Amino acid sequence: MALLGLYNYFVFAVLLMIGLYCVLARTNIVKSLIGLSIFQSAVFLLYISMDKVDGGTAPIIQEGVENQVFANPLPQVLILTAIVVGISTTALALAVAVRIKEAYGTIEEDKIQEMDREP
Amino acid sequence: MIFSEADTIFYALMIPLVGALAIALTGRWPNVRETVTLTTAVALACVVWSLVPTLQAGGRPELHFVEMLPGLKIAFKVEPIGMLFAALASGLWIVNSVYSIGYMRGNNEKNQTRFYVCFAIALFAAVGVAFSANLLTLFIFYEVLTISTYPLVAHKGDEATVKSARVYMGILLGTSIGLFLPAMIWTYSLAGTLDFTPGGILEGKIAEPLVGVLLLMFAFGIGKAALMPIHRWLPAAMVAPTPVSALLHAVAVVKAGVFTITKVFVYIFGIDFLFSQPSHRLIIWIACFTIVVSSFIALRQTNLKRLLAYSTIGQLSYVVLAAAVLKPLSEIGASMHMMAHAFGKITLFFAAGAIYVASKKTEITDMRGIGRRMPWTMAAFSIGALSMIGVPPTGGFISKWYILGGAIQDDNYLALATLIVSTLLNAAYFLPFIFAAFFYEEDVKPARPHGEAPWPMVAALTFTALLTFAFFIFHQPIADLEAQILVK
Amino acid sequence: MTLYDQLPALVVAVLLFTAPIAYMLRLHGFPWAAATAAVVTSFAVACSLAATVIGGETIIYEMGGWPAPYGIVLHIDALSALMAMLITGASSAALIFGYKSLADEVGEETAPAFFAAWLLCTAGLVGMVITGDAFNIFVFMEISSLSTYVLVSAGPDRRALISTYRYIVMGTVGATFYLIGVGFLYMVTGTLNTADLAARVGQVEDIRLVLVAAGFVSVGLAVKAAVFPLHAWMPNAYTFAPNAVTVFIAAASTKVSLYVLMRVDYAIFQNSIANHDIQLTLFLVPLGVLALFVGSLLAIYERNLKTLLAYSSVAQIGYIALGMAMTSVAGLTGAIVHMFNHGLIKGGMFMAVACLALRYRTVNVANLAGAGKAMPWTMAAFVIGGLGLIGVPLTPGFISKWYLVLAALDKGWLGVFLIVVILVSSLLAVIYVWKVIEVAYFREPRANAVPVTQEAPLAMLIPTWIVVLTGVWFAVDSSVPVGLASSAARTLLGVAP
Amino acid sequence: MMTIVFSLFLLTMLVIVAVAILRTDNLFTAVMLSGIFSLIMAANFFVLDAADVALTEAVIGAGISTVLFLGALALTAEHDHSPPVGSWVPLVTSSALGGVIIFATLQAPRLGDPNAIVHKHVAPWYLENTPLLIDVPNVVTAVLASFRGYDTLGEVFVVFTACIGVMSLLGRVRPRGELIEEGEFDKRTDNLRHHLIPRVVGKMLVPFIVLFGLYVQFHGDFGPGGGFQAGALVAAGIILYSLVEGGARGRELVPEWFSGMLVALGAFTYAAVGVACMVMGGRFLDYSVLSHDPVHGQHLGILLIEAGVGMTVAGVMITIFHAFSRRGIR
Repeated sequence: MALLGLYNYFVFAVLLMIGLYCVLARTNIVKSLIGLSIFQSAVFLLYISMDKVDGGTAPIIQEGVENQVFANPLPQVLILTAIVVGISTTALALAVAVRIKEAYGTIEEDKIQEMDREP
Repeated sequence: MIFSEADTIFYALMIPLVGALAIALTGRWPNVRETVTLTTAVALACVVWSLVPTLQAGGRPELHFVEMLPGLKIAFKVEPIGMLFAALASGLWIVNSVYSIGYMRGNNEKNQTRFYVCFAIALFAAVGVAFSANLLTLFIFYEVLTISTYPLVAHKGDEATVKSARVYMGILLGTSIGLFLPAMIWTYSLAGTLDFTPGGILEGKIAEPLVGVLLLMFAFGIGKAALMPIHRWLPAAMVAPTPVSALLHAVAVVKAGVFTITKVFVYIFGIDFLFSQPSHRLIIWIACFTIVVSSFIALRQTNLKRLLAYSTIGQLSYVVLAAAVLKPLSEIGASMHMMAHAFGKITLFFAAGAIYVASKKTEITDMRGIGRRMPWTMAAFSIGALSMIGVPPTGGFISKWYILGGAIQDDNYLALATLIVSTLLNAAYFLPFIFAAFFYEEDVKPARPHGEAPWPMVAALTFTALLTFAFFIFHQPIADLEAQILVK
Repeated sequence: MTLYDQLPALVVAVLLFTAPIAYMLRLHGFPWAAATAAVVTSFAVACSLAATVIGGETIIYEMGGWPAPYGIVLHIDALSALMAMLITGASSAALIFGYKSLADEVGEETAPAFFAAWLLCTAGLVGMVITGDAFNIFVFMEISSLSTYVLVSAGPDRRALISTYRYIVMGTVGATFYLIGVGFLYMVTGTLNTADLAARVGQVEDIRLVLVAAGFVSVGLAVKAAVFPLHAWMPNAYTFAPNAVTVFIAAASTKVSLYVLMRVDYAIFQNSIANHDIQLTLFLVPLGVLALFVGSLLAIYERNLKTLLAYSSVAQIGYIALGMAMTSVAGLTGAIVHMFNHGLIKGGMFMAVACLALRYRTVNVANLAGAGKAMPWTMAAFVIGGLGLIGVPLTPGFISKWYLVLAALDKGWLGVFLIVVILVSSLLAVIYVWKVIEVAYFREPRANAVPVTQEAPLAMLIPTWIVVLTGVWFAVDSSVPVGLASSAARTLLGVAP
Repeated sequence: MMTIVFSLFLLTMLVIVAVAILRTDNLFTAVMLSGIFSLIMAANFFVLDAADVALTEAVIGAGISTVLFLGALALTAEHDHSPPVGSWVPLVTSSALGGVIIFATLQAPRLGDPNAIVHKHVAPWYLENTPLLIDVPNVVTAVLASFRGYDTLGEVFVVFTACIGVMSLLGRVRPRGELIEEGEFDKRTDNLRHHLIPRVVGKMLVPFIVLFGLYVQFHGDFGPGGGFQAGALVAAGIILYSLVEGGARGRELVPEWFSGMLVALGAFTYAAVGVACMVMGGRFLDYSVLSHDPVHGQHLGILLIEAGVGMTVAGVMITIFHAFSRRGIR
């Protein structure tokens, strides 16, 4: 039963592994970027699984409701910022991928490496 | 005095710099540029020589500049050995300028402006080294000297000169950053200061085995003193035009190395403290080894300038040996030998240059009978050679006399034996050449029939030859000046 | 609240405030002017901040008026002031210098976006340096990284794109590692303020999480700082970015991550993890030594001048890592002073390279032959920079080498080994600097090479020489950088100033 | 107890989808799966009582990011041709990473454990003081906008940088070859003009999405919502309209220059509010000086910066989408 409480962190670790593996192993640029976004969203899971309190609800204080246990607002604020950072990096990376496709005609890193090595 | 001593030091440093700038600006008009060089040389000599009376009276003029690191200033303080070196360098710069004008015009070398600018900066560095009050200032000017002489060594610019200039730069920069810098910082961390103080700053601050290590780091770190394993840069520097070899590699650059070693022994370690440490014998062995081996190599040399280079390596180690014997007489002998060797070696290099300009010959073997064609040059050459050997009428005899005296005071038989053997070897590689030059028929015809070299060169080398005699006669005031370093 | 108390916020606010303006107003030449004005004002503010903290005090500025652990707080001490000065100074010098070379490389069309990105990059770096909140460092790290990606991708050559892509991937992985580290720290202490973290990390009993957090933060920042094994992105990014951009990022951006690594390791972990300094030494010394040798060797065999200088930067970062690894006041002072000096030296050298590139249209060392005669002033600036890399006196490099060797002296046998490493790598630096000098001064230009007779434009030469001469000035009178660095080192190590 | 069961199920689903993404070669399916991944992640956040984050993750992760990936796919390749057997290095590094984390988190506090340090130190202060100092029901918005307003300022400028980056990379001028004319591109991509049902339903939905976006914008203080979510929702609405009606009509609805200006204006408002606080004597971003009563000042400040954030995020998402969709290839 004790280990169940840590299940979130194990999933966080597994997602990180999958994300990093996808970034490092796959040579296709778009595929790596998807892996990168998985890698980043795993971190969101780490932060948000910290804020859960047993019997707590979303931290919105209604009048009249006394001694209500709330979840911890701080990780949520941090993750709101991190999500938008994630999407910004992905958008920029995709724009670079499009330009690479136009410049090199392919988005496979190993082919690009060969094309650069010739001159 | 017209202006205080501190200002004199400042002017002594500023004159070569301003001269270098003026030379750079007047590059396009050779005659104007030559006059600027000469006036700078003369001005520098006057300013430097004006300090001699205050020194003899026991004064130590000082000039403090900016504080570079906490507790370490760029500061200047003139003391006897520094005075001697600066006077030597600035005095001979005049003669050398006259000579190089003749040489450059005679050989019509290209980019002469760069040559004179770098020369002026090299002299600025030499004066800086001479007058520095602490090891840090000395290290700064030591590096400026290395870097400013690089373009001079690589003057021709063809593949061979660039390769040997690379050797020159590699060894000098390598040893100074690789060994001299850590030794200096180690001394600073031990003694808390780097100022040259009579009696040394390392008294009792360093245990026995480490003294040897620090001593060796200094000895081999100061690459310009050309102790045996670190000597290859000197023959490599012979690719430079002869005026460069004459002044820099006979007087300014090499003397800076030996001068630094003497100052480190006298003012950093302190004569008595170092004498009590057994590891100072290491330096004596290294010096003796260098003297003997370089003389043997010189025997086999056929190229005249390389022969003079190896003879310089030997003579430098004389000074190091004298400094390492750590007896009062040998300390004075060290300074005296610096002067004697300077006059003698500059004459020899001037003669070699004159022979090259006149007959385009560089190898000794095809210089038989050249005495008949160039009597003045060969006469000066013989006087220089005699001074190297140490025959009485020339200055060499005086300095060897002091060094022998020091060695006897310390009854250091190794030093005595080396001095005697090397004197014989010197004679062995100089006299046959002089004899052949005067009394043998000319077997190798020169490119075109030639008489003496252009007159400014002949005038310069006869003047320096006379200087060796003058040193023999008027050596006493210099000896008294140097004796001041012994009194605590 | 006089203007004087508002300075800490102003140094970033000015930059952030002008970025959208520079993007919106698309008049000819306006973006560059707005960017330069903003960066120069920010530099002035940074200098006045440095003046107040040189004595050793620290300025605390509560953002939004909320007290320390609850709101975000700006924490400016000698180290952050020195870094802020370096960043804004390098940025203004690069901008003023880069007017002509940027006009040459960045078209009129993308100028507003480019200069807005430049402002944001400076703001991001300065924001990272002065903030006192761990998560805030991540946010500003993202701002600076994203804008650096934009600046690097603006390079004319198509390889700029692929190097930007690799830079994005490694940069994001590094930033996410840092985020994971901060997450674990938050999980264990419950706070994000660096000062509060430092106080509370000591009382944590399950030490495992703190160790792993330190590991993640250090590795993440090492990637961003291009410390040796994780530096793969840097040489290409420096080479293919526009020249003025390389001047800026070479002088400032990697140093900021080293600054954060230093602050995190010393302020937070030093007194909380048991033998932290031994772990730090074991982590940084091998990396530093490898960085020195591999960096210098790669630089020796490199044909492209900008990549050569990039590999030399990898080596110089190795010096800073060694300085940090010594965990002594002198060692840290040496590391901080070298961060400042290396910024000056590399900034000047890359400016000279930009001048060469403008005239020779190429930065391949082989066809720069004869540059010594064609462009004497530029090559002279490059040579002085090169001497700085070697550590010849009268150049900034000498001062940092002095402190590093002095610090290594009282480290026993490890110290002797470090001294040997430092000095041998300076000799390697002699080789690759002399390789360029020999080509430039002693080799005749090839027949088919484009004949260059014109010196670089004055507008580019003057800033180059200003940077070089400031370097020489700080080499001769090093009281300002060394004063700031030693008081910073003492505050970091908690030794009484 | 129920949360543990729900999160167990959702988390395992998450891992399965991630593995599926990793293994598939067709990039189109990978993008779709990543959309599903984000949706499950949003559901997970909701189970963990993070309503705001769930909404953001759903809109941005599932909505915008999938659209961007599809836009990029249209301009690059369909298939991932990376060699199947990669070297062992990635495997070793990622498993080492995973091992280190699992090793460390064994000591981490259990899920939902009330006396974890995280709930003891800074968080309770926020929960107690928000009603007193800022008097806004949604504590997350209060912390986001005011207590840690400087973070969110940085955040807005990150988004602004992304927009600048995309504009400078995919700016108006395409270096090689001219942009194919508007009409031709739309004809070729056959923008659902002939699919009546999705067009009619889509056009009906757009106004409600935008309305809901505005509701979320202004309701942010009282319930889950705020600038980010609102901006993304409005952008999603506009993007839906462009998908349904074709890029040209979408650009007529929200022209390029307008969305560009929106971005710069939003970022500028945020920074201007901060500077205004300084001018009026407070610290940077200290809203209490904005009006006579500190609490009103906070309300005004939060309202303004949320508007700024909303404008920026909406502008950025629309600009980036247009940049991708307009970059037609021959």
